[in-house]
Amino acid sequence: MPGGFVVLKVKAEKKLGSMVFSFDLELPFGITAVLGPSGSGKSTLLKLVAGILEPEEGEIKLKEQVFFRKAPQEKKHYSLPPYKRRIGYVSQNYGLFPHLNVEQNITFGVQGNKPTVPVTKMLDWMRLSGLGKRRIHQLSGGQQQRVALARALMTGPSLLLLDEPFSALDNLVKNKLRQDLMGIHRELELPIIFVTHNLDDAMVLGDYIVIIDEGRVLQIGRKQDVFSRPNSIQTAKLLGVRNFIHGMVTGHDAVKERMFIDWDGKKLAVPWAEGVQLGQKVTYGIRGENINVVKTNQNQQLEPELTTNLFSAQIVDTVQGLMGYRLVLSFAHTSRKMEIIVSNAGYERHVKGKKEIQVIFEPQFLCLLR
Amino acid sequence: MPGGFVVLKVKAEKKLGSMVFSFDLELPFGITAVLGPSGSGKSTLLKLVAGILEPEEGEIKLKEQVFFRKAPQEKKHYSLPPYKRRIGYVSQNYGLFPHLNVEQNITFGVQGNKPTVPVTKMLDWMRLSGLGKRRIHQLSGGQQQRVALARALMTGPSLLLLDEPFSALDNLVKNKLRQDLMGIHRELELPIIFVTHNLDDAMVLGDYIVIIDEGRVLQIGRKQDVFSRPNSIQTAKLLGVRNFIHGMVTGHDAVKERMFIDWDGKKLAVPWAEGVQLGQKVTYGIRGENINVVKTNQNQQLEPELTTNLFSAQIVDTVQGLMGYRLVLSFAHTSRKMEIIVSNAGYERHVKGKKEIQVIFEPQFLCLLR
Amino acid sequence: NQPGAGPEPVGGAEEGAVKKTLVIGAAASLNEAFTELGRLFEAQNPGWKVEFSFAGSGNLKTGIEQGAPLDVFAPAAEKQMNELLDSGHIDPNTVRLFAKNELVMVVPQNSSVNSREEIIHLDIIAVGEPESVPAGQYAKESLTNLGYWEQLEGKLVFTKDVRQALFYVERGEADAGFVYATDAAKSETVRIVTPMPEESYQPVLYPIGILSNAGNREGAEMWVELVTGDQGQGVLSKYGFQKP
Amino acid sequence: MVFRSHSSASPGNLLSRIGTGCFLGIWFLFILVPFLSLFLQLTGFDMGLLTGSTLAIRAVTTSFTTTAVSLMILVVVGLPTAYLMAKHEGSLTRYGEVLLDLPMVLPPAVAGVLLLLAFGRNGLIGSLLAKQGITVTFSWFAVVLAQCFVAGPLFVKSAINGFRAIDPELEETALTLGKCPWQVFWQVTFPLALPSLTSGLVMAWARALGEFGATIIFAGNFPGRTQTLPLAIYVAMENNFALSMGLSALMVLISFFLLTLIKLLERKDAGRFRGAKG
Amino acid sequence: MVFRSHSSASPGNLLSRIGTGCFLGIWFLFILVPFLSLFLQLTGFDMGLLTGSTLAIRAVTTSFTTTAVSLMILVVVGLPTAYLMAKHEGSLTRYGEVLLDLPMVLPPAVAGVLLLLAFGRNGLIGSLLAKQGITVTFSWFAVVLAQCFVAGPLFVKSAINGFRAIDPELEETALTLGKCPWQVFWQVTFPLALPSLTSGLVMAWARALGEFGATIIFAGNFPGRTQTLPLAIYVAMENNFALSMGLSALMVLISFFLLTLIKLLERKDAGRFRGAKG
Ligand SMILES: Nc1ncnc2c1ncn2[C@@H]1O[C@H](COP(=O)(O)OP(=O)(O)OP(=O)(O)O)[C@@H](O)[C@H]1O
Ligand SMILES: Nc1ncnc2c1ncn2[C@@H]1O[C@H](COP(=O)(O)OP(=O)(O)OP(=O)(O)O)[C@@H](O)[C@H]1O
Ligand SMILES: [Mg+2]
Ligand SMILES: [Mg+2]
Repeated sequence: MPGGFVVLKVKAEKKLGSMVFSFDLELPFGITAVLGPSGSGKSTLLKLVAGILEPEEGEIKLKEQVFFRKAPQEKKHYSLPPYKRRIGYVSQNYGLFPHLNVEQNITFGVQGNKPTVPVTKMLDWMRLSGLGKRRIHQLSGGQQQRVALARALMTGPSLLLLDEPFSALDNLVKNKLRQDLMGIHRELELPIIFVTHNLDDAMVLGDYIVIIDEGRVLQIGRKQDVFSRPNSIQTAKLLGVRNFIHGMVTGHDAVKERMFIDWDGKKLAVPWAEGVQLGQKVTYGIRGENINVVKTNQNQQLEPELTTNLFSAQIVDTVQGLMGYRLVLSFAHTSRKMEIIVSNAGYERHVKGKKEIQVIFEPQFLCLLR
Repeated sequence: MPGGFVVLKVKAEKKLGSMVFSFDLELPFGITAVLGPSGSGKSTLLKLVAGILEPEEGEIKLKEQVFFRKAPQEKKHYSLPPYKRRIGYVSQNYGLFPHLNVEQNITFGVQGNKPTVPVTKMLDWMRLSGLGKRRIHQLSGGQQQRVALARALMTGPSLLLLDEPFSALDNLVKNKLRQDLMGIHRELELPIIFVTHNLDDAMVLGDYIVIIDEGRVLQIGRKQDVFSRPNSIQTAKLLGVRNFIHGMVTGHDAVKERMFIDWDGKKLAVPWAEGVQLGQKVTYGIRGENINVVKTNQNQQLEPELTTNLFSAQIVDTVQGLMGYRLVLSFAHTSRKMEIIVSNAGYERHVKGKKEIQVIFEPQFLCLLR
Repeated sequence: NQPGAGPEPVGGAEEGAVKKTLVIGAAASLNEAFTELGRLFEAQNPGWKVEFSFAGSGNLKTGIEQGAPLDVFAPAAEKQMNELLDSGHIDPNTVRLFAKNELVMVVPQNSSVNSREEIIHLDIIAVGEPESVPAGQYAKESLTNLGYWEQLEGKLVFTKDVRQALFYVERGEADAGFVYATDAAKSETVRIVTPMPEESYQPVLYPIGILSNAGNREGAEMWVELVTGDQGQGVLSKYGFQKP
Repeated sequence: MVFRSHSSASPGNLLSRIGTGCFLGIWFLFILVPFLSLFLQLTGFDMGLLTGSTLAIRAVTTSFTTTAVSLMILVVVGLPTAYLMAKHEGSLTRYGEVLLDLPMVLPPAVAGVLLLLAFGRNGLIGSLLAKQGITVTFSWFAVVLAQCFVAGPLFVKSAINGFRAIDPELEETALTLGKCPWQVFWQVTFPLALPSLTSGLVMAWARALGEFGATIIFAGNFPGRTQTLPLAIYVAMENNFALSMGLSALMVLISFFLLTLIKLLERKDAGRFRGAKG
Repeated sequence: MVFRSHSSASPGNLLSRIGTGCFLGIWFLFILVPFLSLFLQLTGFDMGLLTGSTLAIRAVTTSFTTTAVSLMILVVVGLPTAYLMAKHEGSLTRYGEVLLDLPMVLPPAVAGVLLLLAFGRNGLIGSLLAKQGITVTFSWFAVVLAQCFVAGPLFVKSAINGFRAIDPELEETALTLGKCPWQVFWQVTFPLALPSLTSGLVMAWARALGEFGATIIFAGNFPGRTQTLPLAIYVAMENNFALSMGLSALMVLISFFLLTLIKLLERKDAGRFRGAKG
């Protein structure tokens, strides 16, 4: 659980059809990205906090304010109606009002004619200038998404819940909006929780990450911690880890900095981990970006401890990606293939034209998945 | 224009409100990604091809089949109704039928009880097993998106038009679907056109890329060509290029391999380009991933021609990203800041702890934007 | 006759006098005659105001049974009066007969029918529903007595009131119809072929009576006086009614 | 759900609930009491008499066959009319819609007179038909026409509304899925408009069943041919009030039964547009 | 648009268009001809007479004041009723809805009798009221009650339908935007249901305006008090057919004018739910 003062506490049981959701999380002040497979319950979590859905039991609290409380056996429950929760909520389908134009939609939640920001400025921010008088159905998908975001921001909420707020936006507008949101977050001290499938969004915008699967919280923590130390294969996969090493612990070094595992007959140095016993089966994950190609003439210079983790690999497949090349490698000792990402420059210099390369698995990038 | 046999030809004028769209493109067989800012007309293009919108004039042809034809002055026009176009279309809002369950939605377009694939298999493919009897409103956003995709695939179309088909999907499901789509594309020889805001999708799935802005085609070509040689600042920005160098051409080398420009007082080597005159103002773009950090002891080993493009830079900001670090650099000679991406390993070894680093702009990564 | 000349309120609010209101429920066919009498009454008795509710006799009867605030009841037939007498809604001492009507056979203006005997050659004949419309009852009685009824079976269209029968003849939907002389007189598009022989049906008599719980008994009595008096009879005869 | 779930939290809400509960009560009391009175009135009346009475059986038969045919005609003619009106917007449609509403305004008796003027033996169209030897008036079919005239607008108006409310994207999507407009109509437009269509049909049916004024003038009152239940009730009312109330009660009971049946069928796919969240 | 744009391409479609065009024609002919007959009938009749006649003026006044008040009552009582019925689904609502439909089934005269039985001086509720010195029957208010009884279901039914068709997500979103249920109703639910509400109101108004049978029995026929236009037409019909047709024509003209006005107001924000693509 991330440290700091708990801003939002959710402990809720909810049934939807045959799905049973059981959320339990506490979040400190910051921007939280909610990640999880499609259908895992991310939207449900936001709806519970917004008050659109009501748990069967549990407690939901924003700072000192109780949103919902019901003990398991009690019949009575307390529930703050959604319109008193002061929450800015953008649903996955936007929920725009078809009978109002863009401006009217944006100012819909404004109380007493005092918008926190003038409408024209908000339209400008959202790159919607000139569209104020349009009806919703006359907008493109991304324009609609921005109207929904603007509308939620205009009410001056004390918590922002965004369900995939950038899914229909191009990178330029998205970058700008992410900047703006970060500014708003800091200036107004507004906690933000957003659902996303885009790891980049989570990384750039999030302070914390919550991983949800099958209606449960799988992992929660600071983004660096979660990204670098996913606690399960499922989480790791979700976070873009494509390479997994299954092995058995065979020993460790004297200062307890490294352990060694048997990886299909080869020895591999991994970071030392508390509580792992000799002979135990373990799985490690590593991102393609973190498997480095060794320069042709570099191996002599390598620190000795790294030579353990040096492997020869055949290049099975090469795909040019946006920010470099994606290589699929096969190894002599194991049937599992690995995917690595090499920068354009690195590819040009050290890979191009070769059939076999040497790669290095630096222990620090190998992450134990329990 | 990409080479090969023209599969789809669109030359169409269309007015929507005050927007005037004027598309002109020809596409060979393959998978085409349509990119463009939000509100640029991507969905409109797909709707014109699907027959949901009708151009004011122009011609739309799939292979030998004319979908629409109307000459400017003629009164008569020919238009093949959408239900005869044999197109699989997934709209941005999915357009699922609320009165039917998932299975009924998926088989909606199947003619004469002969689905191309058994429903259960399709549900399986789409990771929707067990949801067949659900109503649409009982599905999560991503599940709905997959139902729409499945429905379009079931009809055995001769062209697939997908409007942001993966926007609500997590990476795991998305990867799988991308694989499946590529398989279907190859097996059934089915051309696919899809709109996306995700460069990774475009890169992985696309053969060709069409860039649209303000209702016009900005660029069209093979994905490698478009990615590596965007033809305008707008395109480059859309494709994720964040660094721009404005300069003036000052000369070139003997073998016409390199030109030199004056970049705010410093000399920079750039690739030679046909038709660029001495003294002309030019703009170059370079991706953050392609600006490389020079190892502390590496500069002695550099090829001489690269030393021209070696610059010292202050590190202004460091953000840990998913696949490495994003550094914001400032240079002594120019007020413009640059953003570079350094891999985790690279950062650990060559950047960590430093305030100033040396970076190199390899000419081959500098792309002239006309 | 003047179409739509409803009762003008005599005097006005400016006069300021609080008026006593007499409420009369009368068969719709008495509309014009009674409206004129009402004006006369108001002129003769300042301080009185007459209100009418014209409806079918049956509707009026139902209304009275359910407490309609009427003073005087003037149906188009004795049946409803008798029923209300039986149920005690009408004061038996006040019931008088005030008019008599005559059943006539009418045909469309351009019809070639000229005698009663031709009726058996016609296709559609409009009569009031014998069960509920008095005119229908009389027509049935008369036609039965004259020996036509059996032969007309299947050609008869039964109407909900006399007016509807007249309307059918006016429009040529029916080839002939049996209506009251007073009704026939109102229409320019029908022609009276012949009155039905007086002896073939009971006389058509219009009763008038005062409700047992009349709010304005005094006025009600004055009204009955007027209607049965010479002046009233004069007005009634103007609209085709005969003395009882 | 939205409103139910929070109500307990705020007392202001409770007040407003009581308020609206009152309205509901008033409304139902207002409807319920007259019907209650009807059945109280019947104490002592032997309903069994009705089932044996040919009058009642004939009237019931006539009423239900005529309304059934009227509804069929309404569906066959009114559905395309409503669809075209909903899909094509223009000043013609606008005034067309107003025209459509007009028959509802007329007192039924006037409607009957107008039908006679139009379709009677000497009417505008009726005279043409008469030359072909076709008489409409006083026939079973005249009952149907009268019912269509007065009840039709209810159905068509509801249907127009239902068609208008459909998201055109769904129809467009169906077209791209290879369905021709005809199939799109039956597989998408029609089922989506169904709640409006049934409700319009129920209103039209109820209006047609209760139709009296126009029927008795345009179709006459021939037992077994044109004497519908309302006409039978009318005749009975003048002579045998108890019988007329008995017939009315019969009519109410049958209608209640039929309407409940329709509701039950409708509910079979309830929750179509709303899920747990609704 | 969907269908218009492709029609030219296929001849089969053309055929079906002609077919549906025919249906439209039949329908309008069927409605138009009777009205045409009405106005043809008037040739020679001096409509000016009507405007000078107190009878006509009083009847028009009574009709429009009573229907106006009826509509107000319907909106005030019927709207919450409809809303609650739409939002709460259960077997109670189900049978409630059927009950709601029942008054439409009754022949108007029977409705009048039932109202008398319930609210008459000796009626179930009427006797209670009478003890308080309140008489409902044969009053101006009785006209209003009769109209509400027969026309109310049309409005409530349409309104229920309109409320049901609203995507609950919109109301939920409005709640999260800080609007209390009351505001959500007026700012989201109500405007979205407006097309259904107006169409229901128009139907109810038309039905109330044409109401005759229940009114004449329950409220009597007192000129200036309870004599509405249909009642005046009835009386005129007995005595002066031309006058009755004149009154009918007047009624049709005023209604046409009013309905057109409503349509025009409605259209002011047309294209609300449909754009260029619709
Ligand atoms: N009304 C319902 N009845 C039954 N199951 C439901 C209902 N609503 C949602 N579900 C199920 O609950 C699960 C969680 O839904 P939710 O919308 O929270 O997913 P999500 O994490 O937001 O997914 P996505 O990324 O696809 O939007 C899904 O598997 C969905 O099928
Ligand atoms: N009915 C309409 N009336 C007026 N303008 C419209 C209408 N429909 C679309 N537009 C405008 O046309 C432009 C193109 O819309 P389109 O939906 O094709 O954009 P898009 O490229 O798909 O954007 P996005 O990525 O946001 O979905 C938008 O600027 C939109 O505002
Ligand atoms: Mg979701
Ligand atoms: Mg789009």
